[in-house]
Amino acid sequence: MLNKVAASVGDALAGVEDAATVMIGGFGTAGIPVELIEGLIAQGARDLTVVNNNAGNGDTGLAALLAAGRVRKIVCSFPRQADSHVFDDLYRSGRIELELVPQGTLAERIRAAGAGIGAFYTPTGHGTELAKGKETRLIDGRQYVLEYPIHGDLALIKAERGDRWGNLTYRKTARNFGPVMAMACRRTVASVHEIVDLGGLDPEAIVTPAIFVSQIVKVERRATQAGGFKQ
Amino acid sequence: MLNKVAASVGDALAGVEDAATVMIGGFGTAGIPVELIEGLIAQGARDLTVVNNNAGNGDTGLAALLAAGRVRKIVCSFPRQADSHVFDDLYRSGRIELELVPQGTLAERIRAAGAGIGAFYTPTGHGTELAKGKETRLIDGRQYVLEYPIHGDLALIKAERGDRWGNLTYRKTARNFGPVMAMACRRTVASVHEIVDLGGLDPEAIVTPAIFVSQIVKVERRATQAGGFKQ
Amino acid sequence: MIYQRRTKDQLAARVARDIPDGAVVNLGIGQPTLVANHIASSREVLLHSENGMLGMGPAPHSGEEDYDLINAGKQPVTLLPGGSYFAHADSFAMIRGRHIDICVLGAFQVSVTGDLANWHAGDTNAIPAVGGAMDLAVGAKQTWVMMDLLTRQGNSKVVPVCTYPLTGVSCVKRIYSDLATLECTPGGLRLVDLVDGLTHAELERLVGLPVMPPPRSPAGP
Amino acid sequence: MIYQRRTKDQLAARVARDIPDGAVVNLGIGQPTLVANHIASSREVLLHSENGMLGMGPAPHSGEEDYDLINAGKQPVTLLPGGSYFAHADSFAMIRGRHIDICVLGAFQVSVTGDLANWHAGDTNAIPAVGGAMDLAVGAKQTWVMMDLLTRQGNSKVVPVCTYPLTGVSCVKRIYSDLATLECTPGGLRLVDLVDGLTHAELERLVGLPVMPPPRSPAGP
Repeated sequence: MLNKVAASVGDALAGVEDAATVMIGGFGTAGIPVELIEGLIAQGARDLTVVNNNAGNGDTGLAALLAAGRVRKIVCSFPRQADSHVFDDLYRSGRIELELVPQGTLAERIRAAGAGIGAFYTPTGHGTELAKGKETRLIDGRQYVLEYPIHGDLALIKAERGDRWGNLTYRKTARNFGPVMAMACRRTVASVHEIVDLGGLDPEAIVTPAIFVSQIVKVERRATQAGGFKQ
Repeated sequence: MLNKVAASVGDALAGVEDAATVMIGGFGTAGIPVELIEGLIAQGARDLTVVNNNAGNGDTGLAALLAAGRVRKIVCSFPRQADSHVFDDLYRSGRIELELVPQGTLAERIRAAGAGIGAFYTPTGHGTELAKGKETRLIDGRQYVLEYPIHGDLALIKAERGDRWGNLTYRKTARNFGPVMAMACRRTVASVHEIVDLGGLDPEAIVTPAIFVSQIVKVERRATQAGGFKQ
Repeated sequence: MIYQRRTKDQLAARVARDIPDGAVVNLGIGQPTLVANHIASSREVLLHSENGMLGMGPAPHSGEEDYDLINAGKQPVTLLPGGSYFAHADSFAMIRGRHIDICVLGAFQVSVTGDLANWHAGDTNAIPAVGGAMDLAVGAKQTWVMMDLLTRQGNSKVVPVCTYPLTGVSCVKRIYSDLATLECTPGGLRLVDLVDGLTHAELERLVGLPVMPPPRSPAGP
Repeated sequence: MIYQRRTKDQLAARVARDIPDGAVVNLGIGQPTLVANHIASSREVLLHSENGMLGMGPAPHSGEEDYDLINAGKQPVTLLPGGSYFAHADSFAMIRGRHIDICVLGAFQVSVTGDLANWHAGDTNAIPAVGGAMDLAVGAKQTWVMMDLLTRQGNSKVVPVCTYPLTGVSCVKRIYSDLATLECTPGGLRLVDLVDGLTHAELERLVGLPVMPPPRSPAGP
């Protein structure tokens, strides 16, 4: 029987290796898999490359992972936030590497990894510092930049409901990077607030089909907290 | 007020120009927008390029459009079917041009057009006749073929429910090419079996958001008919 | 002559006036989000937020905030009936694929030919952050900028060539500012309107650049 | 010596035996779809159909066919509880992105190094049709072929080099045939099993190619 339900966060995260590339869902306050990040801190893997839209808020979640000194490099679109002081300190003191990627290119590079695309041409960033050194190409009168996929070893995502096959639904804008990150990693662990029987999710409304999910683990619902604004 | 509901198929299809590229949804029997194809025949545009997975079954729908002599070229993955005699005759007598595209490459080229991707590298077809003359590239030890987007002037798709903004849901495997074709065309017309009030579709379960749809038109539900098998 | 700068709300109202009924609009983050408050109730405009939402509604009532439902600026918002949620890759497919009619962004500098600089003020000590600005700038059918025309030091933010790092090349179509509305064209700046009391000559002096007069019948957006 | 060819159902059962519990499998169209009927009830295998479905179930009862719910071969099917529907681009993202554990395809020819020819018999008069075969052949983690070992004329369909147009290069891992199961390796063919009564030497004579003996402990899929 196919059962992807892990008994605990600890079980779900066993065996994460040092130097892994870990994708972590979330945009701002929404969709951050806080319990899974805490589990990763407890698990102990280090020298990680983290892919996330941001670079941590306050002192919990990703910020706590950074503060614990586990992250060698972060790939993100918007590290600077009102309360991103943990990242800011590490960055200014040269203790973390930053790869800054435009947000849409970040999402598309992750999708490309999941969809088996070897590389793609995007108009985003052409003529800017973020395209420096990258191949460009004129297609149909428009300039494009060549971008490569971002593959991950582990995705940590926050979903809403799941079943034992690993099908997932999300809640509102907490969906954000979850579906593409789930596609792009060798192993995907999702937290859910409810585990339903097989058939309990509408087959027309499943957002992440079982094929992209390795394990799901139930965590208690806590109201998503307010966080730093961009500006 | 934003109201994309057309009063009739004829209204929805007014102004289609000769030599347009028309994408038509459907895979096998499922998702063929029969009423819209009939409307296109009545509308009269000719010299069309049609993008569809197949090349028509029996004597109705796409086959009737072909039989009416309106199609200059067809872009598809699987023209040959048990009852594709209309296409077969046109093809053998040199009266229609065929661009054969592997099915996944077809879907991805259509998505690329909708997603603003200038070109992409796919492993599909490398080393085969269908990649002849195409650029190739070795990426991370694997061979890829460079493929370009397919843009359309008009998409005709069959959906299930819609609202006046143009949001759509589909039914079972009739979803197939609808969502990507809706993204890839300057104008997208969808047939639906039910028009619901705004808010009547679950925002978590809308498959094609309003942004991709130009007009919707209600057609009576007729049970989808059996059709030719591939083998 | 005496002229009065548009307030932030007046500027937002000026932008809103040019957004047609039925348009799909992305208001970025910060100041442009004010535009939403000024769209006439007779017009139905679909607001897109790049974090995965179309049909974004106003801020929730106090106490009803849901931090799973936020805009790109990470502020709590609501969803209108007819709205939908989608994933990030789909959201940026909408942007990059030219499905957004208008996006409104802030700017540090805009060049006369529409180059945009809005993500990095060139301070090498600053932590860089780009977000979705580069995608929006080149992806929207029309990119509008909303900003003060002059810096606090009185320098023009409309420049012959941007000196700050670029967000996008030749992507800005219109500049809505506290003093004037301008169009960026391949031939240079063209005037759309001025605040009362400001002359064309004075505007040219402030920006230090030639500004073509508006075409005879003023163009809609 | 006398040997008996596997029937189509015996062959399907032989393939099914090697599909592990929990695998995601695409059975293409035609003969391989028979494999579904032979998967042990103790194993839960997720069937993927490239037209947008995961968790495909058996054929419906007569009279309950729904032609909006069909497999890649366009035959009416059902969906199991836990199944899901998705669009074509997403379905082929699963395939191309190496999320399908095993796909089983028919073949006209397979080369010793795993080149596959299954979409075009080389007849210049034929109307070409490729469907999803090229995507599946290179996209699945393992591509298995299910076919008769010999043509009706008695020629081996396993060949040193394919003479028919290729579907994919070096993509076939295993060949399940009516007479033997073979593995394609960079070093050439390796035997997995033979039908009763067929000797290794006779198999080599039939295919006209050297076949390496199986490794000591037979490898799982």
